[in-house]
Amino acid sequence: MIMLWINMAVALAVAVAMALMLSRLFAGPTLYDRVLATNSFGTKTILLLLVYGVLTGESAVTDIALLYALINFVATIAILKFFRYRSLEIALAQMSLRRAIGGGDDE
Amino acid sequence: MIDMIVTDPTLLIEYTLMAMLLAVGVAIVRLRDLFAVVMLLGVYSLLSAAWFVSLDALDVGFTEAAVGAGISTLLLLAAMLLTARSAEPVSAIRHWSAFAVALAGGAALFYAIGDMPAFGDPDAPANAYVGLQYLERTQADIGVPNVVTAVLASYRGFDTLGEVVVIFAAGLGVMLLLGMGGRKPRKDGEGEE
Amino acid sequence: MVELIAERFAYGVIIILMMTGLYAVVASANLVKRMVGLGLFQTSVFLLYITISKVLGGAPPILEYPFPATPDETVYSNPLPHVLILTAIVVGVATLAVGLALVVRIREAYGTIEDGAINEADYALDTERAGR
Amino acid sequence: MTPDALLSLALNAVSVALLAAGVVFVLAGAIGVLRLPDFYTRLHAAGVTDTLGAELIVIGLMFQTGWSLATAKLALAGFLIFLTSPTATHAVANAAHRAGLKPLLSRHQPAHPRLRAELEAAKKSEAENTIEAIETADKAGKPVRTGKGRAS
Repeated sequence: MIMLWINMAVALAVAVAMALMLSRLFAGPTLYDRVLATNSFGTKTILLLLVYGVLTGESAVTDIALLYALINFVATIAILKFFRYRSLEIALAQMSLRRAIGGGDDE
Repeated sequence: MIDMIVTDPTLLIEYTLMAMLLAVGVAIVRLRDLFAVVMLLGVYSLLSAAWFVSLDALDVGFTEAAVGAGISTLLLLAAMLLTARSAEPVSAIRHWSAFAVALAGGAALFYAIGDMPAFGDPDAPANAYVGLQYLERTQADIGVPNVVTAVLASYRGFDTLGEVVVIFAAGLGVMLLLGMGGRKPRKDGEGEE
Repeated sequence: MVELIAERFAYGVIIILMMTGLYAVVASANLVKRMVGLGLFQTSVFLLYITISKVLGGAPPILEYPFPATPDETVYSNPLPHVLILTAIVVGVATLAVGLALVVRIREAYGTIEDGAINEADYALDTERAGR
Repeated sequence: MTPDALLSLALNAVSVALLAAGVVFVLAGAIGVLRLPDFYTRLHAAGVTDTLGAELIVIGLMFQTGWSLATAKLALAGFLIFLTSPTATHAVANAAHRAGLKPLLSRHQPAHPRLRAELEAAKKSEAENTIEAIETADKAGKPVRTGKGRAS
């Protein structure tokens, strides 16, 4: 019983850390702050689920945490891939240029 | 409420998740930087997936994490990059009329809350008949331990086929709108998921 | 009264979330943000269904395997809403993809995705046609 | 007290110690991400949370589950976090660096606005020359290398 409450305390502490990450996500002045906060938030969600799985003795929850770990990583890398260029304006300009070259036949 | 928490301490985690969901929802409405809005929708999906897990809906949490937090975030991000970076501020009259609409709808729904079954009530009409039958029969009929999978793929297999048709139609629609093949491929081509 | 509120607390939170989504749909002039509001509303409806299906002290609807010979007395949560929502999530992403494809086309045709500017462009086009 | 009960007590004690250490690291990292002044410093705080804090909590949980499938799953999750989190952090840092995000150069930022203003005024005169020199070098076409030189 006491281990259950200790695990609860750990889960709540992780939830507090999640809330702190959330406030960085709200405030984050640059785009990269937000990406960092989202990635870190995902890691903490995984931790919360792992603790929850041990807390309830439900080992299937751990599977979902595993899936989160993979999705979180892939999503972060994919987001960064969109912003690979030095700035978004260049990326957009390149895209519209490509559209102007390739999209000439749709008018 | 206190005795509910003592019988089921995991409710505490649910309450923290609810608080965070509310904060994220309000932030999505307030922010005008579309990148932040899209990231916050991903976080919202992740949080609701965690809530699904704590409400015993493991499969739903699984799908919501993969589809809601993964694919929709990427789709929205691609669309945002192809269109605009930030939203323009809304006029005061529009803000207040929308607020009035939300308030009226919310008031009507809150009025209806009294008729809802209590949270976690095993005798609620929604939990009494068909769901119980599925739980009792799955072992003999299908022999798959996961009841949700059994209902989705076997009892309700044709509905799932219909769902696949809907996804196919959506992919076709996206292709027709954005024009695959004849033009250069674009980032939004992931739309056929 | 207090008990009634306490037992239905989760529904109240979900209704507030839902109305946040509705506000985002009605108030946003930006079409991408409107789609985000739609997603918010959608996820809240999923939460409502799953909240109804929860049985207090219940287990996830995954039976013991290998199946026990005696009928097990475990209380499970209701699996039926889970199935419905599983379908709804996937269909929701499909509609989101179509909506976003429409938004991208609108941006290509009008050069903007703010609905006020789109209306003005339509109006200008109509008056031009009428004048010709 | 039987040996079994003693063993489980010892395992639980180790688990609690590891969990407590992990929670301290996670909370410290979260506060760091919230409070530190610029992106590159926040990266350090996030790194602490994602590796040390997460791993300590996962190992602490493994002590509670004993020898079972759940332990193997926890180990796999810990391994994945250990593998992916530093990679993701590196990717974010690399993207920010290549995008030309400048690290904060002043050594210390006082929290109080008046002190900060004084420090800014004092530093401005001496720092102006070097920053301008670097920015002209930036515009000359070698942004990545000068950025790296300044960060280290």
